[in-house]
Amino acid sequence: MAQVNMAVNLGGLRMKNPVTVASGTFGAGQEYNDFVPVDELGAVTTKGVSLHGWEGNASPRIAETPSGMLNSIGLQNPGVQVMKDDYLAWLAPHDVPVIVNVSGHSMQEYVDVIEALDDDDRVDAYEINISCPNVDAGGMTFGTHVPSVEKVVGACRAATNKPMIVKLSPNVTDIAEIARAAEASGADAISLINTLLGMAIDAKRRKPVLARVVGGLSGPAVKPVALRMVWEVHKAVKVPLLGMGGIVTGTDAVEFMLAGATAVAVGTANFMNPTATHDVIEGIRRYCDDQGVTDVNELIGGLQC
Amino acid sequence: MAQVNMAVNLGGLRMKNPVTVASGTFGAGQEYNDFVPVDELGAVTTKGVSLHGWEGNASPRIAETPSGMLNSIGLQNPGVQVMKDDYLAWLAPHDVPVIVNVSGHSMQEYVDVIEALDDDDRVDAYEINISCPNVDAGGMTFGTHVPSVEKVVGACRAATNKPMIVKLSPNVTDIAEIARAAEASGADAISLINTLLGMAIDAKRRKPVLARVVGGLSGPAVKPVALRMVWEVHKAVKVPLLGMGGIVTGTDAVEFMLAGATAVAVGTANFMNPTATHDVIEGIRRYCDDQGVTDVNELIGGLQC
Amino acid sequence: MEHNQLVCEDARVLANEGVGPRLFVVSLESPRIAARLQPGQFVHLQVPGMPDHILRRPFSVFDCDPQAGTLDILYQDLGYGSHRMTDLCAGDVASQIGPVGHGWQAPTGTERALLIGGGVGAAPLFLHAKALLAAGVAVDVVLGAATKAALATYDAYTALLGHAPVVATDDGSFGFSGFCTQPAADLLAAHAYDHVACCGPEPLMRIVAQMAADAQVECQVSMERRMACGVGACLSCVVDTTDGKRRACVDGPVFESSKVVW
Amino acid sequence: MEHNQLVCEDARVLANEGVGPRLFVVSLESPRIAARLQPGQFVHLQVPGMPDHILRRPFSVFDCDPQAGTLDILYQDLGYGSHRMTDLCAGDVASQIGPVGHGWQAPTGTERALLIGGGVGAAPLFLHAKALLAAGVAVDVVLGAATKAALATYDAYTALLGHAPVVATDDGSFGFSGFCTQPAADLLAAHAYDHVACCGPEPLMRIVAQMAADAQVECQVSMERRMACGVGACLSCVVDTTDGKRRACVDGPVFESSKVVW
Ligand SMILES: Cc1cc2nc3c(=O)[nH]c(=O)nc-3n(C[C@H](O)[C@H](O)[C@H](O)COP(=O)(O)OP(=O)(O)OC[C@H]3O[C@@H](n4cnc5c(N)ncnc54)[C@H](O)[C@@H]3O)c2cc1C
Ligand SMILES: Cc1cc2nc3c(=O)[nH]c(=O)nc-3n(C[C@H](O)[C@H](O)[C@H](O)COP(=O)(O)OP(=O)(O)OC[C@H]3O[C@@H](n4cnc5c(N)ncnc54)[C@H](O)[C@@H]3O)c2cc1C
Ligand SMILES: Cc1cc2nc3c(=O)[nH]c(=O)nc-3n(C[C@H](O)[C@H](O)[C@H](O)COP(=O)(O)O)c2cc1C
Ligand SMILES: Cc1cc2nc3c(=O)[nH]c(=O)nc-3n(C[C@H](O)[C@H](O)[C@H](O)COP(=O)(O)O)c2cc1C
Ligand code: FES
Ligand code: FES
Repeated sequence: MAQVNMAVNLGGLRMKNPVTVASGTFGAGQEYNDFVPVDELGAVTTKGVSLHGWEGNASPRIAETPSGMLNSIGLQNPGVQVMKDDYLAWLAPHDVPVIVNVSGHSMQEYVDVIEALDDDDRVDAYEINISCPNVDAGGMTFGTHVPSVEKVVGACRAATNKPMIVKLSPNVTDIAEIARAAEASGADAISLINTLLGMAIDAKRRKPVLARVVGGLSGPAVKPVALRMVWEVHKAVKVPLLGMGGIVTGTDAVEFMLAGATAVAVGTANFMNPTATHDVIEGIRRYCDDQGVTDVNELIGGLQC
Repeated sequence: MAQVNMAVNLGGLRMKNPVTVASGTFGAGQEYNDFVPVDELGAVTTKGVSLHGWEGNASPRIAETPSGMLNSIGLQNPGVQVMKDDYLAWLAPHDVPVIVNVSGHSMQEYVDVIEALDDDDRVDAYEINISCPNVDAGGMTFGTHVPSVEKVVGACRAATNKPMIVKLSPNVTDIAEIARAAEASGADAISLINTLLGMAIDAKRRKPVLARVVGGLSGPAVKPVALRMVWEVHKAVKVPLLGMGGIVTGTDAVEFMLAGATAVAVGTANFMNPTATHDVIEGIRRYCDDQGVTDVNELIGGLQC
Repeated sequence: MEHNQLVCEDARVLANEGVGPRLFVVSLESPRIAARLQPGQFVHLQVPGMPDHILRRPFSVFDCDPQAGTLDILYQDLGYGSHRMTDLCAGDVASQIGPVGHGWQAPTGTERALLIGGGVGAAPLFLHAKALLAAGVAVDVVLGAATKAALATYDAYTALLGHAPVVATDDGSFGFSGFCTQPAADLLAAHAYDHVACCGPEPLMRIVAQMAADAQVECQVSMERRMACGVGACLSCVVDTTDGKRRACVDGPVFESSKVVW
Repeated sequence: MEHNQLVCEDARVLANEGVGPRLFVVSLESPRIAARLQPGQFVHLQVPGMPDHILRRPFSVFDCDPQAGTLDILYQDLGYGSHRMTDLCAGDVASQIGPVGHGWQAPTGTERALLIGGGVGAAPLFLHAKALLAAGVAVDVVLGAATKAALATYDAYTALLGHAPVVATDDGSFGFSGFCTQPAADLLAAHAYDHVACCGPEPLMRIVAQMAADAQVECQVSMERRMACGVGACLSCVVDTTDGKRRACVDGPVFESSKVVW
């Protein structure tokens, strides 16, 4: 059995395998380290960080839905300084590239976050989150219209030479158009999908389940939508894609790669199974073995249709 | 135990209870009549009909996904004449209002279908489908941009005085904006959601599961998205709403009514359980009994938040 | 055609046993369906314990005892749902819709019939063979399988016919070595048939259909499609025919092979 | 704080029995978690057989035998998952993450402690009582329940304490008639406590916290929140505290009541 080459290059970010985590579902790796040593991952993606930190939304913040969940965390985070002092410090001795997920209430805040981090060698790449449905200002509003996508992405691009991944919202009419705007404005890679805007209601109490009323849908339920969007964006842009949305198994990950993803992120599945990332990596390897694939890069966009 | 008033008025269409079926999932009632006598329904909604009929897409046309399914039937239908000769003829002796779901490859075809049916007393209302993701021309392309929504809906409005329900696509950035356009152009009611565009891949064969590659996602998986959109549209327009997307139980239906729906449609659930419509009607009644609700209309938009 | 009344019934599992490599027979108590089932019809079964998989699965009925109110399904473990079915135990309950579809209908006056079953395709032909024999029709049966162990219906057919069916195995471990089209062709050449019925992989049915057409014998095939509703409402299961796209669930699953556009 | 090493372990069900109205105790063989569990910690359990429900459910450990490698959970059937749990049979397997969280920590030098459990909130206090007694601390226990039949832990506490706990029932069917805050207040007034621990509905904990604050006694409460990850990564379970929003799963579930912003 030949050794499979699992290494991929995501817009300048070298990953030893194609598997990272979906921002906000894995902390910065520390909480899951008992289950999956963070070094095993192709990269670790942090929870979204803003300049001085945010409180996030009121509780309840989650609801369970058929084969999925809603969350309205609201980008609670302690800000860039704690990111450096705690999370990056903990990550430093580990042999894993770090993608920092960047949030802002304003265009300037995205740039400020990048500037505050850019000379830190422990940061290997950024993921610009213009797609969070759970904050009132910024977040998704930036990611659903071409002009604002161009502005934010362009401004972030001017602030860094590190690999910059732009994370798109699925709550749009034409994802390919948004992706082309991100690419044209300097994205080195595109990640998708963030959560679908949804809602859950407690019929007995006649109230929304979430304190914030609406939240972001993730998990297996959204996989068909995510796969379709990865496929559409793959046909629309040249930059590599980081695919996510409902990935639970190695087979799910392979499907995203066949649809055009260079790398994949495991999110909600971590909650279902704390070794999900490990299992996905092993599952991809097994698929390659079984199918006689010697280089995982062969899978990227390999869908026959 | 007081008798619950279950009757609702959907934009001029009187229904004895708030439950109809989602177009395309129930034929015109005949196939399910062994399980649920069609007279039990608040209304029956037919499969989409075009002027001279369409062949639909190649097989496979469906795929199972987590708590959902994809379909790419492609509006296969035998045309208006067969609708009259067979389906409406079968429905005629039954005591149930008939909503005909109208499709077209062009704006003119929508109008032609309505004109061909409008003097037929067996047709009580139309549901204008500007949201089918499974046809190349027409369908969803009409429903995702305000100007084309205005045109199609306006033209259909000019062709009939019967209650006209406009069915919206969830594959848009701003559902409220589309709903307002439909209302302003003469819709008597708005139905939502049609299916979310999705995709399934067979990793082993490296091929899409559906012959048409992409298809429409329906079933419990989409319920959170559907509920959110009903709620958003409820806040945006004055016309009544027909809510659907993943309704399986009476409690699901109540959730849609609390979010703002005047009536609901049961779709994919019929495939899971052929008595689903009956069970949903009974479930709504039971909820009202338990909660001391004497008129089901009290539920509409009753969400507290 | 008479209206085929459907029921949705909670069937109780009586037994569920391995009968070959990845092959199982589940016996179900389902009196209302068993009472009215015609050869070639199927049930649309909700496999219990997999609520994240929302669709039912269609299975032909292999054997049926209307008096006892029981029916048997021969199934292959080849995917998520059929794999879950192997966990079914006596006493478990599974909802099924049935009897669904348009079954086998030998032309009136049929004197000799040839039945060809490939793999689990042998199952839906068994009740057809039973009915034909009961009507005094001479029946020849050809069964094809990958290997001897997979000939799960061999004993049942032997008992029914009073002699062994003709057999072909891909690996030559039993009977004719090779594809079962060869023995079928030999029989077609040797006897005058009024009716051919075939169920199995689509390539097999296509070849048999062609052979029957060449021999000018009436031929029917049972088509498989993914099914959502299973009752004719959703149009997910269509088969291309000379009459346009027809529903496998209620216009089929059995079609005149001459009408199928392969 | 030492790093609390987590494991994810397939626990085998040993027994699952009704112990009151909608109340059950499930006993699990889970040696790696049982070996390290501290009083007040919980497990994050994946209820088997409901794959359309993707989240685990958090349950406090009621009793635990590190030597035998077993633990007991007292649970209430009040929703989809807990209802499914009532179907668990000996031999079934359920994945659980544990031991999770920050448990009870009586102040050093504690001589007398008051433990107040409302409803199933009695469960997570049992191991705390055990440990305090073993350390020579005097322990008073107040249990509240809707009705006598719901006092599922009464016998266990009686055996542990060597005498009956103080009891209040809402319907007066046993012990004090009314809310358990009254006997708790009486005890607080009668004795000098170093430590109060309370688990139950949030209104109960809020009142107890206030009483303890008024009596100037250190007080801890165990907070419930909906949890996704159960390991501190997702921020779904936060509690408002004077230190900001803190995670119930790993910063709690036990918090100093003076730090909770009710
Ligand atoms: C009328 C009819 C009668 C049938 N009778 C039998 C029978 O007697 N015994 C038996 O073993 N099988 C029979 N089948 C096939 C059976 O329905 C499928 O094997 C079963 O649905 C697969 O379910 P799964 O969850 O195991 O597979 P999945 O995990 O859903 O899929 C596994 C594979 O099976 C294929 N498949 C899924 N559904 C169908 C389907 N409806 N038809 C054909 N292929 C499908 C998929 O394309 C995939 O390759 C019949 C099918 C039809 C339409
Ligand atoms: C640290 C901790 C320890 C717990 N210990 C116990 C215990 O020992 N015994 C026991 O019976 N219960 C305990 N619970 C509560 C238990 O987790 C919930 O009852 C359970 O998750 C409900 O699941 P369900 O599927 O039955 O309910 P669902 O159908 O999901 O919901 C039913 C109701 O339960 C509420 N609920 C759901 N999840 C939680 C949650 N995590 N916390 C609080 N309420 C919730 C919902 O708001 C809803 O009103 C504990 C909760 C936490 C956070
Ligand atoms: C609890 C939770 C928190 C999240 N936080 C963030 C975040 O901080 N930044 C971000 O870009 N995406 C965030 N997301 C979105 C995920 O990164 C991911 O895009 C989405 O969940 C789809 O993937 P999944 O289905 O595998 O979870 C969050 C998702 C969840 C469930
Ligand atoms: C098999 C199938 C066929 C459908 N055909 C139509 C159609 O002809 N016209 C239409 O407006 N919607 C059609 N739909 C969409 C449904 O009417 C409904 O909007 C959607 O399925 C969401 O509801 P559900 O989750 O309850 O199924 C179809 C859906 C399915 C699953
Ligand atoms: S399966 Fe629905 S029409 Fe055949
Ligand atoms: S449940 Fe995820 S942080 Fe507590």
